[in-house]
Amino acid sequence: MPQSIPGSGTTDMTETNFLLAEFCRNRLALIGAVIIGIIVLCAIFAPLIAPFDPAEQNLRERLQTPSIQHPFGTDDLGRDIFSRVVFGSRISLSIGICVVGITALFGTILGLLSGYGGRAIDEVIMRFVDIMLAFPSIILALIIAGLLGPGVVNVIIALSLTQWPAYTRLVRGMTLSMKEKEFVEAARALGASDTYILRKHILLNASNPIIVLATMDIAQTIIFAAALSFLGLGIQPPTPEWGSMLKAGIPYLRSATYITFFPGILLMLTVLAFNFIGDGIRDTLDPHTKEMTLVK
Amino acid sequence: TDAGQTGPSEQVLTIGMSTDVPLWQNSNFPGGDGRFVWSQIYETLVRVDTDLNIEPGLATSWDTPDDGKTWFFYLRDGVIFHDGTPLNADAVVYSYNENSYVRAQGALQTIASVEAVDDLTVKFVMKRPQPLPLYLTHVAWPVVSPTCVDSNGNFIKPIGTGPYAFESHTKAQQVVLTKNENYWGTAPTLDMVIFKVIPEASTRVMALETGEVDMIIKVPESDCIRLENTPGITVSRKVSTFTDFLQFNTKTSPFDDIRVRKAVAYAIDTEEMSETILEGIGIAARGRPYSPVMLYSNPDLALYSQDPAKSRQLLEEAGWTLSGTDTIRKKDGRELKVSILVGRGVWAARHIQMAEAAQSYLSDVGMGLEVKVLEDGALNQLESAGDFGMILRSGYFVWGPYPRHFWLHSSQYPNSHYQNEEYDRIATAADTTGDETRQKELYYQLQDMVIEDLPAFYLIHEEKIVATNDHIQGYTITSEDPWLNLAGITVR
Amino acid sequence: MALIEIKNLNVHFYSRNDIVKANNGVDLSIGENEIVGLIGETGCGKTILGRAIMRLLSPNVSLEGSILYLGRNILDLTQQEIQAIRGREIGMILQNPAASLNPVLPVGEQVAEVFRCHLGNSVAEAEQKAKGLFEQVGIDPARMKEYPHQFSGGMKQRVMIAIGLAATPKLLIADEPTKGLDKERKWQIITLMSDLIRKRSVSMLLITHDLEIAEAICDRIAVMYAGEIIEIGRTADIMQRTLHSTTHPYANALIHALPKYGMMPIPGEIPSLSSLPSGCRFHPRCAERREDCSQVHPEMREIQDNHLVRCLYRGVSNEHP
Amino acid sequence: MSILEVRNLRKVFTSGIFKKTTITALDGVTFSLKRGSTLGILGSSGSGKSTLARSLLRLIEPTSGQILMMGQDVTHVPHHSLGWLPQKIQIIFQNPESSLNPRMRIYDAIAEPLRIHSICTGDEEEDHILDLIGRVNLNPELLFRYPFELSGGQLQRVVIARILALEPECIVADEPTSMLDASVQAQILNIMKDLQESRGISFIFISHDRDVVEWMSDQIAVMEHGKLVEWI
Amino acid sequence: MYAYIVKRLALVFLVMSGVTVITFGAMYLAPGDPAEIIATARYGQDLTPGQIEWVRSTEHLDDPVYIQYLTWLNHIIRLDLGRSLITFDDVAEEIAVRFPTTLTLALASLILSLCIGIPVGIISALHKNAFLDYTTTSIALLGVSMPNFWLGLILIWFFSLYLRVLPSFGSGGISHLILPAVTLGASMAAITMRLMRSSMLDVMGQEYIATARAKGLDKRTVLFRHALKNALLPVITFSGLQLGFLLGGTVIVETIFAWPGIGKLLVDSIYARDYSMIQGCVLLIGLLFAITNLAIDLLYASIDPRIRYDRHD
Ligand SMILES: Nc1ncnc2c1ncn2[C@@H]1O[C@H](COP(=O)(O)OP(=O)(O)OP(=O)(O)O)[C@@H](O)[C@H]1O
Ligand SMILES: Nc1ncnc2c1ncn2[C@@H]1O[C@H](COP(=O)(O)OP(=O)(O)OP(=O)(O)O)[C@@H](O)[C@H]1O
Ligand SMILES: [Mg+2]
Ligand SMILES: [Mg+2]
Repeated sequence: MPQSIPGSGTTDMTETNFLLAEFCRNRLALIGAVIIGIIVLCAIFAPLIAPFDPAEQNLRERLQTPSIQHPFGTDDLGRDIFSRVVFGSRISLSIGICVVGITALFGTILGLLSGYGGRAIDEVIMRFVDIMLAFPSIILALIIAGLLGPGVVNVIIALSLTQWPAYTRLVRGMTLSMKEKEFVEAARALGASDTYILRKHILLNASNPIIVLATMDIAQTIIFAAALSFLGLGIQPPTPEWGSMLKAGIPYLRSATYITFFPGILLMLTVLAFNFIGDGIRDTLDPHTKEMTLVK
Repeated sequence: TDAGQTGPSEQVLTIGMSTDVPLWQNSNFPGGDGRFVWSQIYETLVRVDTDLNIEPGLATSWDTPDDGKTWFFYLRDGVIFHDGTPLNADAVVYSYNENSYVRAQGALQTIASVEAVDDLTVKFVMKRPQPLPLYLTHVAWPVVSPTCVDSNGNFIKPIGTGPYAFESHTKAQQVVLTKNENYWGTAPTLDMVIFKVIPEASTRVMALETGEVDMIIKVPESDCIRLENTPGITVSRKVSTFTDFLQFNTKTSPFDDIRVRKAVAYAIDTEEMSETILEGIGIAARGRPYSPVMLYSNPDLALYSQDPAKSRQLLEEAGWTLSGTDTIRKKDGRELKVSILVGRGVWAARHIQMAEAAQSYLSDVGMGLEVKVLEDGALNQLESAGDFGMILRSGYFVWGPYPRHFWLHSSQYPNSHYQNEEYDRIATAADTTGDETRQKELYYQLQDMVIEDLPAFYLIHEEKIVATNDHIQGYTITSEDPWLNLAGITVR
Repeated sequence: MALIEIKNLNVHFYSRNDIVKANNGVDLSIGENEIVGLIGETGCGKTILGRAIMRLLSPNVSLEGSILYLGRNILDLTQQEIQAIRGREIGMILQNPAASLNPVLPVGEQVAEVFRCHLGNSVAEAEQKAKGLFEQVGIDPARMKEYPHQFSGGMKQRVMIAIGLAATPKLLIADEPTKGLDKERKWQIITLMSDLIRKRSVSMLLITHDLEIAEAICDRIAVMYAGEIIEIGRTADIMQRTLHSTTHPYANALIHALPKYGMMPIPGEIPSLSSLPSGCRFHPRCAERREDCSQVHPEMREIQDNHLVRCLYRGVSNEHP
Repeated sequence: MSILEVRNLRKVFTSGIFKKTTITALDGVTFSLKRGSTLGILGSSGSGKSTLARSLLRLIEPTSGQILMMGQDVTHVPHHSLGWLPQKIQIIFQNPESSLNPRMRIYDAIAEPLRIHSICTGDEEEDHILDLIGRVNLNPELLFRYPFELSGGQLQRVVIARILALEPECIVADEPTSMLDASVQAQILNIMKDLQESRGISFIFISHDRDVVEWMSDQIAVMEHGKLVEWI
Repeated sequence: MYAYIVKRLALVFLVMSGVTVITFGAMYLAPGDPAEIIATARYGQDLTPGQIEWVRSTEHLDDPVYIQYLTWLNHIIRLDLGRSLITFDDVAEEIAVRFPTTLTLALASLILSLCIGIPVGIISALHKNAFLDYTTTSIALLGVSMPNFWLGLILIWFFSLYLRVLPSFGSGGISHLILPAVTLGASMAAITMRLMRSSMLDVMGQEYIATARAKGLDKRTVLFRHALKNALLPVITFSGLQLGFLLGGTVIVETIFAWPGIGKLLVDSIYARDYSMIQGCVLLIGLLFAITNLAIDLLYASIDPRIRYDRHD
């Protein structure tokens, strides 16, 4: 177990390295990172890993149970489920990460503005958030799919446009309580600008709940995307994507369970992994958490 | 009968259907599965039997003195509506009045007037000759009682002459019908029929298996074989009038070129499609537009068989060539990529599979296909704008045995993307003659033309599937889709 | 017989990187009706000692030694047994009244609860008793329905005192009951507490930074440094002798840091409890350190009746000049 | 010459949007502070000491009156053109734990003013910080810890160190030691005194502990209900 | 406080007009010719151009959007939600029939998620980083990652078909409610559980919990009287948001369980461009959402005495 707390000059460990080391010490987080790492690698090297073209059909070999040749079996059109799951990681991960990235960023900025910018701005943003929350998001998805045509990018846009208010609410609450803190006042006394304070003080302290929300959200987003395709607005066939694979497997839920089983498992693993990572990041960034492993 | 209470000896049939009955007035179209319910309450002047043969309905006979320009229907005597109102010519005149949606619809806009000649004789005057009895078999165009509405014209409740009378309707949940003791025909065998609304197909199937419903309509193909092998469940299947087809946009490249359309027809193996993804349910159409159960369907039509080599050759001839390691053909630097639109709706599940299969067949011959599953509005928009290559559709005909297209026809359907004067002329001629031999001849010509000019490529003649459990005996399935045949059913 | 007798108590916290040795070999006893003051610099382990007696420490702790309460070792008690002792036999006033009152419960309720829990009083009885207690600590009982945020710091502190004294425990551990208060209020509270304590014959462990207060009410004073008690004795002895540099150099320096005595800071840094200096814990900062101070860890030595000091030289040199 | 002059400063807090209530926290405060000297302000809780301290740095906008910083009126200058003010006047708060961001390491907390005002380049930063903590006698070992890992006295020295980075001419200390124990208090106050001697910094020293104020100040004012009522 | 409620209710109107304006604008932007879609829904596929034009003119679809909106608003002010453009049913009546079922389901799943999420969250917090914590956390995450269209069917399969203990579809008694409520509640319960866990951990570390223990209170009292109330605050906020979502976002579960609720009505209306029905649903959902939020805020204030809405700064 590494011992030294870095002192100035005595160690060449940079801040990032230090945090990284901290993070790696959290075993679950490490497992999560490894799982995500593997999935990301699968996504990047999908063409090398997948034994078949994910869109290649073989109607004569449809609905085959898992075998050596088709480790996850084949689907209703005789496509190799393993290859589809591997390629599907690209789409699913991009949707999850992009949407959460965009909404977390956007929602956070608006939340900061709302919480820090004074009553007028706050009222305007919060009422807008209320409107967005009360507005059925399917209408928005419908318009976007209609105006831009269906497809991955548009699913991302549609979901992003509807998901941000949660972050805004959260961050606003944090900002409101944070800006009353004395250390913020101290920073103002030092001459820090508002943007500096928002960035360095408020955001840093609000990051825990944002991270927790975001990691939970990645899974929700992938599922929402599938739900959109349930309503005819989502990702277009034959694009392999976990959510739509689950959806397409529904008619075969009882006769060929493996069609939904494997994308389902992958989805679950991803969710688990992101949550582990989220917990890990939170613990790493939070100076108070020191893993209580008994040394004795 | 007291509807709320069912004694042990009472015959109650519970049916699971996919949509609610949107409304009961004849001012609007009863969309979705509502027509299955309508067909128990309301009846038509002319009927079809389970094999689509014409037979008398509320009219015992009909004739046309002038080759289809004027039609006289002679009503059955002694028939009364559920509320005791007698069925007479006035009721028929009321049912087909100018404000009924029947008169506004494309197919029957040709009716000029409807008059009562005497108590039991109705006269339909047409704007042009038309085989009206065939049209009037449509369950959505029935005879309704004038007492359905009050004196202010406000709708009260559905009143027809059918074997079952309307009892109650709980929106989005169920419709309850009770036996019509005064039914003019063979006495109905059930005391009560309950239609339950279960939108999700998988749930419907499981509700049948648990016995919560005794009969389900619209069984998904993927469950069909399994259900057939499930003890205690009987699956009834019959080829219906519905056919799935690929409608081409013949006005723009590449499908403005007949060779490219044909290349599609040669590339696709509709037999394999029906054998595999549809689990052997339905008949491979191989281009044949009219389902074999239809009147005038030509059994000897020269059909397409899959021939990828020929398909490739046709594409080459049309100038779409492959070079190097390309997988998609090109012409003048443009790739051979087209979109196929699929609607979101009851057919979506099978259509998406079929579209994906088509995608694979076509990519084998070097054509790229982009599947777009769309909500109706979006599909509608692309269709009106002509911004598509193909549309995968189902249906297409006037219900009943009578094969009148209304979507290819350029002069009738506003969004048709097929313009062929000859086709329109023959179609109109076939629709205006009352002479059956002449009609047959003209419809045979039309079928040849569809095969030849390929405005659309017909894939699968669908089968209607109804599953029942052991409680039910004596069910006979019909060919016609919106009609549910409950005659002679008994519940154990 | 001593009410509580702490023997060789070691309280160590295990954290990911290091072990925080918050209390090391602490020996302390408190007799009946006695007020013992515990003083020492920030972070030297005073609160930890108090909380160790109550067994109120975070789970990453290891406790060694014994805390005998009327002959029973608190550290061996079961959860139920310690629960029965907390509040009823030993009361505690936690350090930070602002954070130590539940923000969502009315203050009166938080006091009355103790009666219900330990004396089995009915709701009405408990309220009645709480009312009496509020009057005793000088808060209008009409304000019992209010919530902590409606109370000023001094009032909250008084509520904490009321909670600590509610079940008339035999021992009260008061952790800096006057921190952050202005002078008047401070004395108000201290007088109040010592009155109540004397009236009810309660013993007290008073943890404080404020030497004046300690001097005013304590019978004995213990001085703590880096997790160890380095000097303990009667108040007068400690105050007088240390003022005249006759006992532990740290205690001496602490007194000289008061404005009254010249505001002389102790040079150097408080040692980290996870890497304690060898030998005498104070030697790096000690003006009088000698060579072996850094090697030999001094034991407590009685330099006078009931006056013990942990220094190799002080006291010794006194007696043998 | 006086470094800071305050004329007739008033601050009225209004609160509530339906029922307006007003509290006059400062009620015509006037004083001037000579360069290099210390003004002690005594007063009981709620008398307006902290309000005065915050107003001087424009952390609170005074309702009326004037604040002259080295002869220049800073009362109504907009905030964005007040960039130089932090380099002239600084504040030490009562509770060192809450005046440092709990998620920021000590190093970054001290580097903050350097970075905000671009006082030095990135390479020089470390040396600069070592120099600063040297002035307040802080062990460099502590630089990479988080605030909760430090004692109160250490934290207050960190606060002072980061303020010194700006080389202020005047420091307002708002009860800087009331949360600390006697020896640490002595340490902090001695550091402040040393700074005054070595750098000629002026102080406004706020406390309710008469002994401490007397020890620190050249001149003492007593505040009551927002007014300076008595000069000692 | 009353002044605050009045002010909030005034804002509800603001929000509602916002929601309806956006809905109107959005539906205007939605693809396709509304007249044609409405006509198809009314008269079937065999349309004539005349019918489309008839719909367009009788339903005033050719008016500029803002005129359409103002007309609608004009009716609303007179408490007239209008009639469906497709079935001509009275919108208010239709919603009145559908809404109670939706509310039942929404409340049931919310209660279910709270009943599962809160205790499990507490257990998990009390056993932080122990086996029990990891297991409950993993099960919770399982709940989040199971799409409800999948979970719903699996539940029907297992409980209705295999065990034959619960009905597979429809609404009615409690037995009908269980499966859809579980389906909807599962992922919510998971999030509630995670939230409860972290907030419980925060609270358990607070000094006032130490005080409670120092008083000698038994574990249960410390937990339920002292910790729970504080730890519940974030969960309450979240539940308020969730209830809003449940009122409008349950279409998938409603479809699977043939549950006659407002979610499916809304989606079907959207597809059919049944403007008056859409507006009616949106209005109701929005109103409920706003009122729920107000109720949550008031509940919040009643739990946490520090929160006062009638004072600012
Ligand atoms: N749970 C814990 N884990 C690790 N270290 C801890 C824990 N609790 C306290 N400590 C450490 O133990 C030491 C003693 O703390 P304690 O609170 O007893 O000091 P104190 O003497 O009461 O100081 P103060 O006068 O500031 O209250 C401190 O250095 C503190 O950081
Ligand atoms: N933001 C504010 N809004 C309303 N009133 C305020 C505000 N800040 C301070 N006050 C009020 O102004 C008065 C003076 O407060 P201030 O904080 O200056 O007192 P103080 O002398 O520093 O007291 P203490 O010794 O307790 O720190 C108090 O009555 C306080 O309630
Ligand atoms: Mg302490
Ligand atoms: Mg103050």
